[in-house]
Amino acid sequence: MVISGIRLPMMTSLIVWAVIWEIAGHTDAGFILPPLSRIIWRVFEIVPTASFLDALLITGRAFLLGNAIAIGIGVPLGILMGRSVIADRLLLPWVNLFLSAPLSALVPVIMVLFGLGETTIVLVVVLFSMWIIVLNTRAGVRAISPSLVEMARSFGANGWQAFSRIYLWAALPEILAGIRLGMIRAVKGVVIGQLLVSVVGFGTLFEIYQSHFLMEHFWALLLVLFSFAFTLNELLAGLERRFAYYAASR
Amino acid sequence: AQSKVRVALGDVLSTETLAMIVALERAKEKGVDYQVTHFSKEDLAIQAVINGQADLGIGTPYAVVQKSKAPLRVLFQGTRLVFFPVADKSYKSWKDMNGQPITFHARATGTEAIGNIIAKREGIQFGERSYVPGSENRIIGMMKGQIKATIVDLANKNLLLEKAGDRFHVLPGVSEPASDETLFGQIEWIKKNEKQVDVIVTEFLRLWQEMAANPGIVEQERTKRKLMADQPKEVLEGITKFYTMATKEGVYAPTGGSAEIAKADFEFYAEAGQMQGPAAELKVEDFWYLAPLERARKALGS
Amino acid sequence: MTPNIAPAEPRQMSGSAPIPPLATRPIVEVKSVSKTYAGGVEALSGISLDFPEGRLTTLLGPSGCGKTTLLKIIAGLIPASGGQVFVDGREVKGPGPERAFVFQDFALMPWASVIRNVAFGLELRGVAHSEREAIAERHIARVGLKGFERKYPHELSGGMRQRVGLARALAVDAKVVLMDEPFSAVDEQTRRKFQEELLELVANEGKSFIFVTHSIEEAVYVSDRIALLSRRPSRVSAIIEPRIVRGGDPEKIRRDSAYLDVVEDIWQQLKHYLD
Amino acid sequence: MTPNIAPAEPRQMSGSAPIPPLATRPIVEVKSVSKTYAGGVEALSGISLDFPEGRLTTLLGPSGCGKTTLLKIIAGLIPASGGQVFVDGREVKGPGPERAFVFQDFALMPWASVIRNVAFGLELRGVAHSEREAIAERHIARVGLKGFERKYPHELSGGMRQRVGLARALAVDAKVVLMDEPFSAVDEQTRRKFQEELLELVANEGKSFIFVTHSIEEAVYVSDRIALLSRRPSRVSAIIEPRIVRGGDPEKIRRDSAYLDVVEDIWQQLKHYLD
Amino acid sequence: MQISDLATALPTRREPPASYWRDALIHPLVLRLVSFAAVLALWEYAGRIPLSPAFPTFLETMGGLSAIIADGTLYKAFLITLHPLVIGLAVSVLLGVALGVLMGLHEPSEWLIAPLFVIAQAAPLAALIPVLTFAYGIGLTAKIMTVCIMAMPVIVLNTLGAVRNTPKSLLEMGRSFLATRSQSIRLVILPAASPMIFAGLRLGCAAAFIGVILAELLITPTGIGDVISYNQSVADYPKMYAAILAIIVFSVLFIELLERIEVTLFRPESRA
Ligand SMILES: Nc1ncnc2c1ncn2[C@@H]1O[C@H](COP(=O)(O)OP(=O)(O)OP(=O)(O)O)[C@@H](O)[C@H]1O
Ligand SMILES: Nc1ncnc2c1ncn2[C@@H]1O[C@H](COP(=O)(O)OP(=O)(O)OP(=O)(O)O)[C@@H](O)[C@H]1O
Ligand SMILES: [Mg+2]
Ligand SMILES: [Mg+2]
Repeated sequence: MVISGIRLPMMTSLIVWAVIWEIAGHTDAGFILPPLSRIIWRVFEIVPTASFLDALLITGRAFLLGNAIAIGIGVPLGILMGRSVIADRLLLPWVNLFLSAPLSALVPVIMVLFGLGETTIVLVVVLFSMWIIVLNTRAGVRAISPSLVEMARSFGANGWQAFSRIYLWAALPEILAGIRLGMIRAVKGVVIGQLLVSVVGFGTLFEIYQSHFLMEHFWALLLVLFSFAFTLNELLAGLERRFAYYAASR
Repeated sequence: AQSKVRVALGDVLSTETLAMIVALERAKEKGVDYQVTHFSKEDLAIQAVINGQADLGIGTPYAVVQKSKAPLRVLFQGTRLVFFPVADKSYKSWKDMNGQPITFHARATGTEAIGNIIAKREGIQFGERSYVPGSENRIIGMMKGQIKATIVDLANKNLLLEKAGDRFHVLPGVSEPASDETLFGQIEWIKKNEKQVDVIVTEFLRLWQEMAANPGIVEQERTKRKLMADQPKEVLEGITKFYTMATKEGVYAPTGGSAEIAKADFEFYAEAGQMQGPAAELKVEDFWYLAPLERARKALGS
Repeated sequence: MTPNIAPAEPRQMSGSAPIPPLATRPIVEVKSVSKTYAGGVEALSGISLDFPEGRLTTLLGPSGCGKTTLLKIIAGLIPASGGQVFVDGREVKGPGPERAFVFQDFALMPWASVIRNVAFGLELRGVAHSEREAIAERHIARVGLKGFERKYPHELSGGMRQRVGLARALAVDAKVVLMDEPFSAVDEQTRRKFQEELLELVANEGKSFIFVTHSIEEAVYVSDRIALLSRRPSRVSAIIEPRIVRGGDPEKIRRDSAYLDVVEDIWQQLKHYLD
Repeated sequence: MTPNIAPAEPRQMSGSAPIPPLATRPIVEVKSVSKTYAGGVEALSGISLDFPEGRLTTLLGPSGCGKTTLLKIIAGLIPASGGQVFVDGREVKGPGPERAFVFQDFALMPWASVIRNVAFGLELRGVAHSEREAIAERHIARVGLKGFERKYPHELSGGMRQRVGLARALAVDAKVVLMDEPFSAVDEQTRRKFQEELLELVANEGKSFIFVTHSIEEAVYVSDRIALLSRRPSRVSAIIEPRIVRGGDPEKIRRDSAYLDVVEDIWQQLKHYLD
Repeated sequence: MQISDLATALPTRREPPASYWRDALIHPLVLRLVSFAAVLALWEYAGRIPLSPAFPTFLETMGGLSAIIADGTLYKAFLITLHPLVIGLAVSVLLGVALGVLMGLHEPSEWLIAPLFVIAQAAPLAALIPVLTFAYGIGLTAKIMTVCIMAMPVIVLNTLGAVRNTPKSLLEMGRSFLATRSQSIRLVILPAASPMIFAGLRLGCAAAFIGVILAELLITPTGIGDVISYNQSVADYPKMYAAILAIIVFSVLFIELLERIEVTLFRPESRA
């Protein structure tokens, strides 16, 4: 927005919201929504504690592992689906199904099958993030200009060369977007998983704060998680933008 | 080297479950190492033991044992169902509750069992039953006017009366509380690991007896072992207060269980509709394995 | 039907000095090639055509008549449904190092710099990094892009991009250069300049060019031989050899009445294809 | 620099029968218009130009010189940074019913049928449904699309889509039709056909046309007057009036040496803008 | 902010028919059947190994499904689940599209409001559910709110992006034919934006289903959530899986239906 000739960056309006929050926190709503200042104070209290760091470690590890698996499977699968009609028709219904299905309903199943603990969380991460990566990679591969592929072939490229020099690069913007969207979904998935399982990582903390009505702690934890998700999103989006220059010109 | 005993706990590490952890810690000092897995629900803890993912569990496996014929046996009565029916003051007595809606924790759980027994005793029928897990959620519901009557645990009963004592009161509950959380395991595993089981049961019994004399012991042990150390001081400050109250109300019974207690449990759960009766025909040895507890009593000289 | 001008007796532009006959040896021979696409579209039906060595031959025809199809069959990018193609006496089974393709939409890799794009054909052949960069640099300079080696395609104008595509095709030093409407995506002024440059290349490189366009003027202006294709399913409806005396003032040529005759002749033939 | 051909003394094609002078009354007057875009790009600097009524005037110039910008300023779609535009004597403050625009990319609404697209201008004016459909149908038939009324844009070829865009502009019966490179997205054969149709429209409709192209031949062939724009920031570098005798054989005209003279003359001037 | 790429998450609609000779063999319907049969067979096999005592076979699950259908449990559960879902979705759609359009057309409101949704889009909002329970208690309101917070961000941001991405030449076309502001919103911007708005709606719908299940598993077990958690607690796994399967299939069909509605109502050209 432009105010008297000065362009205000988009996110500056968050300051306004922070002020509103602070004021609301000092009213009756303060029981549920404590003032921001006190919540931020709590953030510094919570973060160094062992149980927070523990939760961070467990969650972070599961998150990284899960995403690595999702990317490792999702990208090749997406490329395969983008190139082979048969694979596409066999797999696409499932990818779409998992993409739009309420996966939260599946968390109890995974819990029952794989117990609680990291395996479950890793699986939840994979389940939430993989499908969008597959679908985006597939879209990226399909968007590749046929003449680029023909160009490589006309210079005698073999299958591997076409894959590593053309497909992977040409689909990179979509793949990156898929990874970003997948990671964001995974963050949500992990939180859903931990809320439902409530005893892994941040789930424990949520449960304790909730059962003791410690709203400031609760919000502090939320704030940390939200900022993490947002930062992650922005970082990945930044990476994406570095490749965006050619997304339009393929 | 002994492998760790895997314990499945149907709750997070919190004030209520602290005593059990302290007992396990003490057992560890006696050479029985353990590893706790927390579950969000008791059912899951039971399942983990059935599936062999855990050796010992903490929960109420009666219904599952009867239903699925899983070879689980109870070793120790950890807590008892000390719950308090709370209701809007417009319900003066249980008679007023006839046909009225009531809220329980979840289907086929302790709170509903209590409700069933009371209904039978008072000769009334509840109206619509709804379920809200977590006592804290139920008292929020009460304060928001969404729940008129429910059954909550000690801490939340106190909280409710403190915050809205003008609107709500406690109705008479059941006198002889049944087992809530018990220590149990697969009988095969128990028999194979008698020594470790003995140590653990002994430590549970020892702590429970000490608690009866001095509720502050839990907090002392916690400080010594730095358990829950980084939890908010608001939580920690409440520990001794909780145990003082809880032992007084009989949540943590110092006996640890017996055939009579088992029988009483059968009565209760059968009456509550969670076990198939008649209670008199249920055999204690199908549900309990009392040998370790008896040995523990002997060891502690009581 | 369209007046068929027999290939044996190609038309010549009148009034010019005697011109040596086109080199007789054909570098590319298309022998009754036909192509039916999967959907049942019959694009080519039994086309036979020779392309003289060292010259520029143009495929001209209405939109959708199968020019691109024929060019890709020659390139070995798609298989013919029938017939054979010989390049330099050997039958075409797939892409080969003696042919290079220049694409209508340039087909540059947007993530690679100009020099890497130009060196791509060599990279795929396993030529060492420093060597291929040296070759690429030479060809970049050749098409007038010196100084742009480290730029990326999106930083170049359409005309410059097509020069990169051309340099890439020249860098692999193929005998036959296949060009599919290479100038259709650049503006008219640039296009004219390209035409001059193309004529220069044909004169100096000793390569054979096969060129696709649907601009009649362009075809007449740059070609040594024009194959006029009929509507789909395509056959050769005429072979025309404009025989223009090069080297003069481009403007003069464009006003030469012989040049204009050929243009009009082709236009009359193509008119049939408009409804 | 480019030889400046003063607007006062427009060039004429020689050797033809005497042609009546262009209508003196200008329907559109552009008075020292300049435009600097927000980013600081100066697209136009003080352009003054008259557009004669009932004629077709072309804006011709190198790519990016500001032709579209000027056309949009005349259409009232973007404001000028300085100067004024008068249409029919009234100053332009925004779009008006006396002007209609034909877009290079057609700007058809993909969700609306041909007839609804054509009737859109009337729909916006609140003309009743049956009435506007009747008018639209007439114009659809006029551009040769009878029978396609209920089709959707994606079912049409590029040439047909542009006819829809043209019909839409004609349907609102504006005095001035503004066309931004309307034929650049269609193939050459169709383009030539369009040029003939355009000439017919100019002759019969009594409307004034402002036309943007960067094809020199096209400009010379269809225009009554050509304004040659210089490179950005744009000024008028010459005004040329080809004065072609219409109605003859198109092929003849394209070979007329006067026609070719004008083409070459413009070509020489534009050459400066190539590097 | 990345708005445009939200739409990439969409299933591609209407693939161009691939044209290979083996078309008959790989007819989409045939392949789809093959694909479903293969997965179900795999499920049946995994259930029979068994993978875990808690993992029923496909046939057992079907048995469970017919049982809960026969005794009316499923039907009642769906009615209960749909209640917050439908209300929440309706609120999200109306409010979300309105907010998105407002922000797309009015820059100051975008400046003020969009960042909230950008954050909400990235943040794991499910964690707010306990707070919602505090604020709204355990009733219907909390569940509706859950559905809203899950569904709204993607709807709002997609609508905003859609309005922003209206082709410039269409806008200019409207203006050149003297469209008033409201005409150009009604006749140009909204129709042009509708595919992407609907893309957002589909994503929002998927999120709403996640939200309502979560609400039923976390706030109070009612409807499908209750069938799932009750059968889990009494170890009746076939019924538990049947309920999960039912809600997943239902949500997928619901979203499919939404797409059909979109095509019939708003995209006449893709029917032609
Ligand atoms: N992969 C394909 N599958 C089916 N039909 C095809 C395919 N490629 C081209 N065609 C059809 O074959 C015919 C010839 O196509 P081609 O691209 O060779 O024409 P062209 O002469 O190059 O046209 P243009 O001048 O438009 O480039 C067209 O009718 C086209 O629709
Ligand atoms: N919205 C805008 N903001 C900033 N610069 C612009 C904008 N629109 C056009 N320009 C710049 O103004 C100059 C003139 O643009 P314009 O589109 O009028 O050129 P043109 O003569 O129509 O070119 P072309 O032949 O390529 O259509 C160009 O340099 C262009 O980059
Ligand atoms: Mg082609
Ligand atoms: Mg332009």
